[in-house]
Amino acid sequence: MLSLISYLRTAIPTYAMPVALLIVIGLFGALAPVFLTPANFTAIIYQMSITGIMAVCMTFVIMTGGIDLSVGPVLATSGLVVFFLLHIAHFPLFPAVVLGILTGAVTGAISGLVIALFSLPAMIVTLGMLSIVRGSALLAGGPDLHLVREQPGFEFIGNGFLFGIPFAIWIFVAVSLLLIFIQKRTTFGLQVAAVGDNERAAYLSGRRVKLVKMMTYVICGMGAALAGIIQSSQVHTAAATYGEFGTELDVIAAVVLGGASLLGGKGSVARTILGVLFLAVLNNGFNILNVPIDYQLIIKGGIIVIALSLTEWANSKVA
Amino acid sequence: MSNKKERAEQEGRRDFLKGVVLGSAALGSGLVTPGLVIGESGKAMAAQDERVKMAFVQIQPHTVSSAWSVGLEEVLSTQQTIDYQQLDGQNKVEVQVSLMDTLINEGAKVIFLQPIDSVALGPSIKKARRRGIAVITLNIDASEEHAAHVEMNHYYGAMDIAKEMGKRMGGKGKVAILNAPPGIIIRDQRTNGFVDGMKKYYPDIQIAADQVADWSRKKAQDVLSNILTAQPDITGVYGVNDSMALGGVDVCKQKGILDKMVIFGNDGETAALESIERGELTGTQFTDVYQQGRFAAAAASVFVSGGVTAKEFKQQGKLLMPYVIATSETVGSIQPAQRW
Amino acid sequence: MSKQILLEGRKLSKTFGRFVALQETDFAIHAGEVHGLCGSNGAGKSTLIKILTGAHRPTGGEVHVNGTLAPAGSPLAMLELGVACIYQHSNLIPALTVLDNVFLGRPPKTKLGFIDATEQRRKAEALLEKYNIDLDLDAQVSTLATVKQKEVEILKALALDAQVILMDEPTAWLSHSEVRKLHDTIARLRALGVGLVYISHVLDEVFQVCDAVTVMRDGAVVWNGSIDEITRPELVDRMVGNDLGEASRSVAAEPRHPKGTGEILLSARDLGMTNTFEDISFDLYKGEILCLTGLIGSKRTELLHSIFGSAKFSAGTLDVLGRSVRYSSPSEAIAAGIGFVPEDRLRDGLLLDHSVSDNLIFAALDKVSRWGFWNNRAVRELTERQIRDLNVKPADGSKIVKRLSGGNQQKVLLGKWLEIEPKILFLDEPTVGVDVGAKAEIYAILRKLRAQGTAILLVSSDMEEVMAIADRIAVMVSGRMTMTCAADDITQEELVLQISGGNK
Amino acid sequence: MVRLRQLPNIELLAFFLLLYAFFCFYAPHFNTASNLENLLVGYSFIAVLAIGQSFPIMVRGIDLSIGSIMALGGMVLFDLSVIYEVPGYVVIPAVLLVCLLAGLLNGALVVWLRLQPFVATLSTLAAYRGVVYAISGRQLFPEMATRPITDPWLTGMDSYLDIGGVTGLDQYMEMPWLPLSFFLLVGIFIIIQTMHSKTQFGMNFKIVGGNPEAARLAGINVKLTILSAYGLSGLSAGIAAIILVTRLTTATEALGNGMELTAIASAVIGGISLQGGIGNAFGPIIGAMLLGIILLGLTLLGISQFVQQIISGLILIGAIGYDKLLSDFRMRKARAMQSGS
Repeated sequence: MLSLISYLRTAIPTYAMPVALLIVIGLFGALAPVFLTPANFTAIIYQMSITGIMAVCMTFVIMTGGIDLSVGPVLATSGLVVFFLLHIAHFPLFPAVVLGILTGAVTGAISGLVIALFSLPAMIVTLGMLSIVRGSALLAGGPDLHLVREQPGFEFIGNGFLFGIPFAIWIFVAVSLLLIFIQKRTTFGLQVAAVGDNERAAYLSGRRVKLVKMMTYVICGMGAALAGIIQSSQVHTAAATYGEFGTELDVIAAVVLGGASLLGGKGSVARTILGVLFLAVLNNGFNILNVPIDYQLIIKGGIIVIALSLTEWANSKVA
Repeated sequence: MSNKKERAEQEGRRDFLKGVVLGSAALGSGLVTPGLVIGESGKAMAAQDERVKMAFVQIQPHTVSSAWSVGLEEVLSTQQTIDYQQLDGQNKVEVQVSLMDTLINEGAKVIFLQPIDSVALGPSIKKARRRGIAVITLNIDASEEHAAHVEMNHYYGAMDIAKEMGKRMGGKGKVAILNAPPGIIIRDQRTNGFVDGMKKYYPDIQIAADQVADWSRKKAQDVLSNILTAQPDITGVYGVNDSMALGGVDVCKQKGILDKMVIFGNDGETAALESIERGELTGTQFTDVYQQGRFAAAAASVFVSGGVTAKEFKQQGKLLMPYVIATSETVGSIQPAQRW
Repeated sequence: MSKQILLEGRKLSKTFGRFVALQETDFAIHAGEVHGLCGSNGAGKSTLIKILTGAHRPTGGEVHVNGTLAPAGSPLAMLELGVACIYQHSNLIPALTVLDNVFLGRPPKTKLGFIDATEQRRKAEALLEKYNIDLDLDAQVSTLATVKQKEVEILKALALDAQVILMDEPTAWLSHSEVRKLHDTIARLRALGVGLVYISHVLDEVFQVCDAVTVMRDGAVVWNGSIDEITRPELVDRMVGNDLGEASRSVAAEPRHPKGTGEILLSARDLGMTNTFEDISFDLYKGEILCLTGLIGSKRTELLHSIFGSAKFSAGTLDVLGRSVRYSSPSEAIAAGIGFVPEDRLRDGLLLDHSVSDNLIFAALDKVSRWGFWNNRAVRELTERQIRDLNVKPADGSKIVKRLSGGNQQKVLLGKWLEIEPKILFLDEPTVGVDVGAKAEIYAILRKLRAQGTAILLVSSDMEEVMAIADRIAVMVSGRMTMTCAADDITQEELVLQISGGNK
Repeated sequence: MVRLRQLPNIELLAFFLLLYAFFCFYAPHFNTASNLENLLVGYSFIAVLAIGQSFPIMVRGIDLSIGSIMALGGMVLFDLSVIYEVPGYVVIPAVLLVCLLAGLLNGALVVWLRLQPFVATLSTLAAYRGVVYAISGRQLFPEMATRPITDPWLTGMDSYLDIGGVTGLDQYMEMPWLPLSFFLLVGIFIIIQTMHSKTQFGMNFKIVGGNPEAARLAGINVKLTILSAYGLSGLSAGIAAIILVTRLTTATEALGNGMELTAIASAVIGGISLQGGIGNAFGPIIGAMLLGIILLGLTLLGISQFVQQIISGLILIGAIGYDKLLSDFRMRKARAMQSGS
C-alpha cells in the first residue's frame, strides 16, 4: 500500500504533462466535437512536423546546457540552397537535398566549435550566428521569393502522400525515431546527457566533451535545414526571409515543455515530441474555435505556466 | 475612370525618361500639391556637382520593398551624382527612427520611407522637414506632413476586394480572413477595408473566422486547414497578403475543394498572378510596384534638381497609384514587365 | 557547571530520507570554552553544526541560546543571536571585495540606510590589526588564493562580534605558522568569554587548544567531557569504534609491499606547475599503494590532475610504462591505462542524475558498445557484476546515483574505474564522507587490486587511513614533496609532524 | 593606476573606444555632434532595458518578457492619455506601476512556482503580448489610431538640452543636444550604481547570484531578492516604454518585439555573466552603446544592409570572445600575483 502511494508520487512528474495534454484535448473536444476526428489529428501531426523536426534535433543541444537561437535563418538558408542547386545548377534531387542539409550541419558546426572551444555563452554566439546566417542568406538570395517550378520530386517531400499519410509526417516520424534511437541505443546519447549532468565528470572520465557538444549543434543545424527543405517544398517557394524571428522561441518552448532543463542534464526526445504536440494541439484548437489572437496568447501563456508548475510541484513532492 | 486611362498610358513605359516625364506630369497635373512651387535657389545650383545622398528605409527586407527598390534604382542610377542606399528597419519602429536620424545627420536629400507606423515615424519626419530633407513615403502614409506619398490604397483596395469577392460568392456565405498580427498599420487598413466593404456591399456575407497567420504561407496553410475543419461551409478566403492567400490555395487544392472557393490575396506578386492564370487564386489587388518606385524616384529627382527644399512644402503631395483587382479576366492585361 | 551555557542543543536529530544523520544528540557550549568536536568523516559533526547555525532544520529537538529557545532552521536568527560559523565549504561571494564579504549581509549603515563604507573599513582594519591578519580589503575575492579566502571567512566571523563561533576544520587550508596564529586568536577570544566549537582531524590541535571534547560516531555522541579526562589513544579508539579498528587492523596485518614487484609503471621527475607546485619527483611501482599525504591545499590534487591530463604541468618529465608522455586530455591518460577517482565525487566524479548503471559503464564505453551502439547484454552483465563485487546497496542498476548513500556512491565511482582495468589508479580522498563499513570494503578492493599488480597512488589526509593501507608514504607541503619513505619506517606521530611542515 | 585597472569593463570600454575611433576615421559624418545625439537618443532606452535585464541575469535568471512589458506599458500610456485623456503626471506613475507588477508576476512564477526563468518569461512574453492586443486602443477605437499623444507632460519627456547653447560653448564647437532620456539614463545609472555599491539591497543581487547558499546563511531573503530582480527588470521596461513612446508619440502593438535579445546581448556584452553574481550598471550601458555605434557606423559607412547583419553578428561574437579572453587573462594574472606574494 505504502509502496503504491510512493510509486504514484514518483509517477506524477512523469505523467503531469500527458495528463495536462489530455485535459486540453478533452476541453477542445467538448467545445468542438470536430476536433476529435482522426482527420484533424492527422492534420495536427502534419502541422507539427516542421517545428517537431527542429525541436527533436534541438533537444540534444539543450540537454548539454546549450541553446541554439540560429535555427530560423538556417531553415531559410537550406531551402534557398536546395532551390539554387535544383534550379540554377540543375542538380538531381537527392544530392541537392543532401547538400542543403549539409549547409545546416556546417553552420551548426561553426556555432558548436566556437561555443565548445572557447567556452563562450551559447546564447550570444548563436545570436551572432543568427545575424550572420541571415545576412549571408539575404546576400545570396535577396529578399525575393524564389518560386520552385516543375520539380515533382521536390514537391513530394512536403506535399506527397505515402500509404495515405503525408510524406512530411513520415519524415518527422523517421527523424524522431532516429533520434530516440540515438538517445537510447548509442553511447552518444548517454554522453550528451552526461555532459549536461556533469560536464567535468564526463571530461575526467575521458569523454571528448567538446566534440560531443559540437556534434549536438551539428545535429540541431541539420534538423533546421531539413525542416527548411520541407517548408520550402510545402510552400513551393524558397526565401531568405523565412524562419522569421520567433521560430527559435517556438522550438525552444516545445523542448522545454517536454521537460528538458535549460541548465542541462534532463531531457528526452520522446518527451519533446509531447511538447511539440502540446503546442500544436493548442494552435489547432484555437483556430477551430476561432479564438481571437489576444486571448490565444494569454491562454497559451497561462496553460504553459500551469502545466509546468504542476510538474515542478510534483517533482518537489518526490524529492 | 481616370485609373484606366492612366493604366493604358503607363503600359510599356519602362525607361527613365518616360518615368521622369510621367512623374513630372503627375506632379504638375496637380496630383501633387499645387502649392509646391519649383523655386530657384542658389543652393540647388551648388548642390549639382556634389554627390546627392538618397536612401530607402524599408520595414524589413521583403519582396515588395525589394521591387520598389528596383524601380527606384532604375531611375536613380541614371544620374551619376546620386548615392542610393537601402536600409533595413528590422521590423522595429525604433530602428527605423534611428536610421532616419542617421540619414538626417548624413545630410541625405531624399528619404524614401516605408513606415511601420504612421504616427510613430511622425516626429522623425518632422525633424527631417526642419532640416530641409524631402521624405517620400511609400504605401503607408504618415500622420506628419511630408513631401509626397506614393501609395496603392489599402483601405479602398480591400473594399474593392470585398466587393468582388461578394459578387463571386453570390452575395451570401461565410468568409475567413487570414490575418497578420497587429502592430503594423497596413494590417489594420486592409482588415478594416475588407470588413467595411463586406458590410457595405454584401451585408449577408458573414465573416466567420479571423485568425492570425503571421504573413506566412506555411502558417496560412495550417490555419486555414484548421478553420475549414471546424467550418467546412466557408467558401470565401481573404489573405491580407498574397503569401497567405496562396497558402489558402494550397490547402483547398489538397482538400479538393478549390473550385468551390473564392480566394483573394493582396499586393499582386508574380506567384499570385501566375496562380490566377492557372485558375487557382481568384484574385488579388495588383499594383505595379516597380512603377511605384519609379514614380517615387521621379518625384525625388524633381525635388533635388528643382532645388525645392522640404521647408517650402505647404501641403503634402499624394500620388495614388492605380491598382487593379486582378482576376482571371483582368490578369492578362498585366504585362510581364510589370510583374514583380 | 560554573560557567554560563551559551548554546545548547537538546535531543537534536536529523534524518535525510531513510538515512539517519544525527540521533537524539545533546550538546552544550559554555562561555570561554573551546569545545573540540571529534569523529571520523560522516560521524554527523557537520550535520550537528548546520543545525546549530540554523542552516538545517532539525527533524527533532531544540536549540537554546542563553537559555532561551531559538527558532529552528533560521540562519538569520542564529546570526542575530550571536552564533557564527566558518564552514568547510566557501561561503564567500567571488564577485565582491574582501571588505564587502567580511560584512556580508550585515554591513554598518549610515542614518540614511546606506552602507557606511568608512565605518566598514575602519572596523575591518581594526579587526585586521587586532588579530594580526594580512589582507587587501579591496581585492576581489575571486582573485584571492584559497588560503587567503579562508582568512576572509575567519575575519567574517570575527566581524560579527559573535558569542559563539563554530569552526568546521578551520585549519585545513592553513600552513603551520598560520595555524599557530589562529590558535592565538582562539585563545584571545576565549579570554573574552566567547564560546568556540573546534572541529579538526588533527588531534594534536585538539589537545592543544580545546578545553572539552565531544566525540561522535555514526550520528551519535559516544563520549564527552573535559580534555584532561581522556588520553589520545582513548580518543582515537572512541572515534574509530571497534569496526574500523578491526578493519584497519586486518588491513594493517596484510603484508606490505615496500617496492612492489620492482617494475616502475610511472615515474615523475622535477614536475612543476607555475605558482602551484615544483620539483616533484617520485616513482610508482607495480603492485604497490603509494599514499600521498599532506594538508588540504598542499597541491596534491593539482599534481594528480597535471599527470592525468586535466591540467598541464609546466616543467619536468613524466614517464608512464616506460614511455615519456605528456597527456593533453584525460582520454589519453585513460587510453594508457590510468584511472582517476577524483576528490569531490559530487562535483568531479559522478553523473548525479544518472543511474548506477550509466555511471559504472561511463569510463569504459568501448567495452559495452560496438560502433557506438549499446550491447545491452554487456551493459547488464557489467552492471550486475560490479554491483555484486562492490556490494552496492540497493543492488539496483537503475537507481539514480543522487539517491544513494555516500559510501555506495563512492563504490560506484570506484567501480567505474575498475572497468577500464587500470594499470595505474589514482584515488583522491576516496573515503571522505564514507561510513565505516564501506570504508573497509573499499580498502579490501584496493588490496585486491594491488595483488593483481595495479599501481595505486592514493591521496589522503586521514592519518589512520594512510597508516593502515600504505606500502609507501610521500608527503607534500605547500607544493613540494618533502619526504618519501616506506610505511613501516615511520610512526603516525612523525608523519603528523612531517605533514605540518614542522620539520623545517 | 591600480584603481584604474580594477575598474570593471575596462577591456570593453577600450574595445568600444577603439571601434568608435575607427568609425570616426572611416565613416563619414560619424564624428559629428548630431551623430552623437542620434546615438544617445536612440540607445539610451536600450541601455535602460539592459540595466534592468542585468538584475535577473545577476541572480542566475533571465527575463525574455521585457519587450512585451514595454508594449504593455506603452499601450497603457496610449490608452490613458489619448483615449481617457488622463493627465500625464498620473499616466507616468500608472505605467510604471503596471510594468512593475508585470515584472513581479514573472518573479513570482520563478520564486514560488519554481519555473525555469527562461520558460516562465517565455510564457509571459506571449501572455503580455496578448494583453497588449486585447487592450490596444488602436484596435478598439480605430479612429483614435492616428492621434498622436499631445499631453505636455508626456511630450515633454522627449525634449533636449542644448548644452552648447546654454553654456555658450557652441560658439567654439558644435555640441550635441542631449536628450532628456540621456539624463534619465545617467540618473538611473547613478541610482543603480549607488545601490550596487552602497546599499545592502543592491549588494544582495550579487550575493544571491554568486552563492545562493551563502546568501541564505548570511540571513539574506533570497526569494525577495529574486522577486525584486524581476520587478526591477519590469520597472526599467516601463521607463524605456515611456521614453520610447513619448518619442514616437504613439504606441504600436508590436512595440518592443525582439527587444529582449537586444537587451540580453547588451547586458552580456557588458560583462553580466549568465552564470550570475557578476555585474554593475556601467557594463550594460557600454554594451547597448556598442550595439548602437555598430548600427550607426556601418550605416554611415554605406555598407549594404545584408553585409551589415553579417558584420554585426561577427562583432557580437568578437566582443564576447574578446571580453572572455581578457578577463581570463586578468584572473590568471591576479591569482599569480596573489599566490606569489
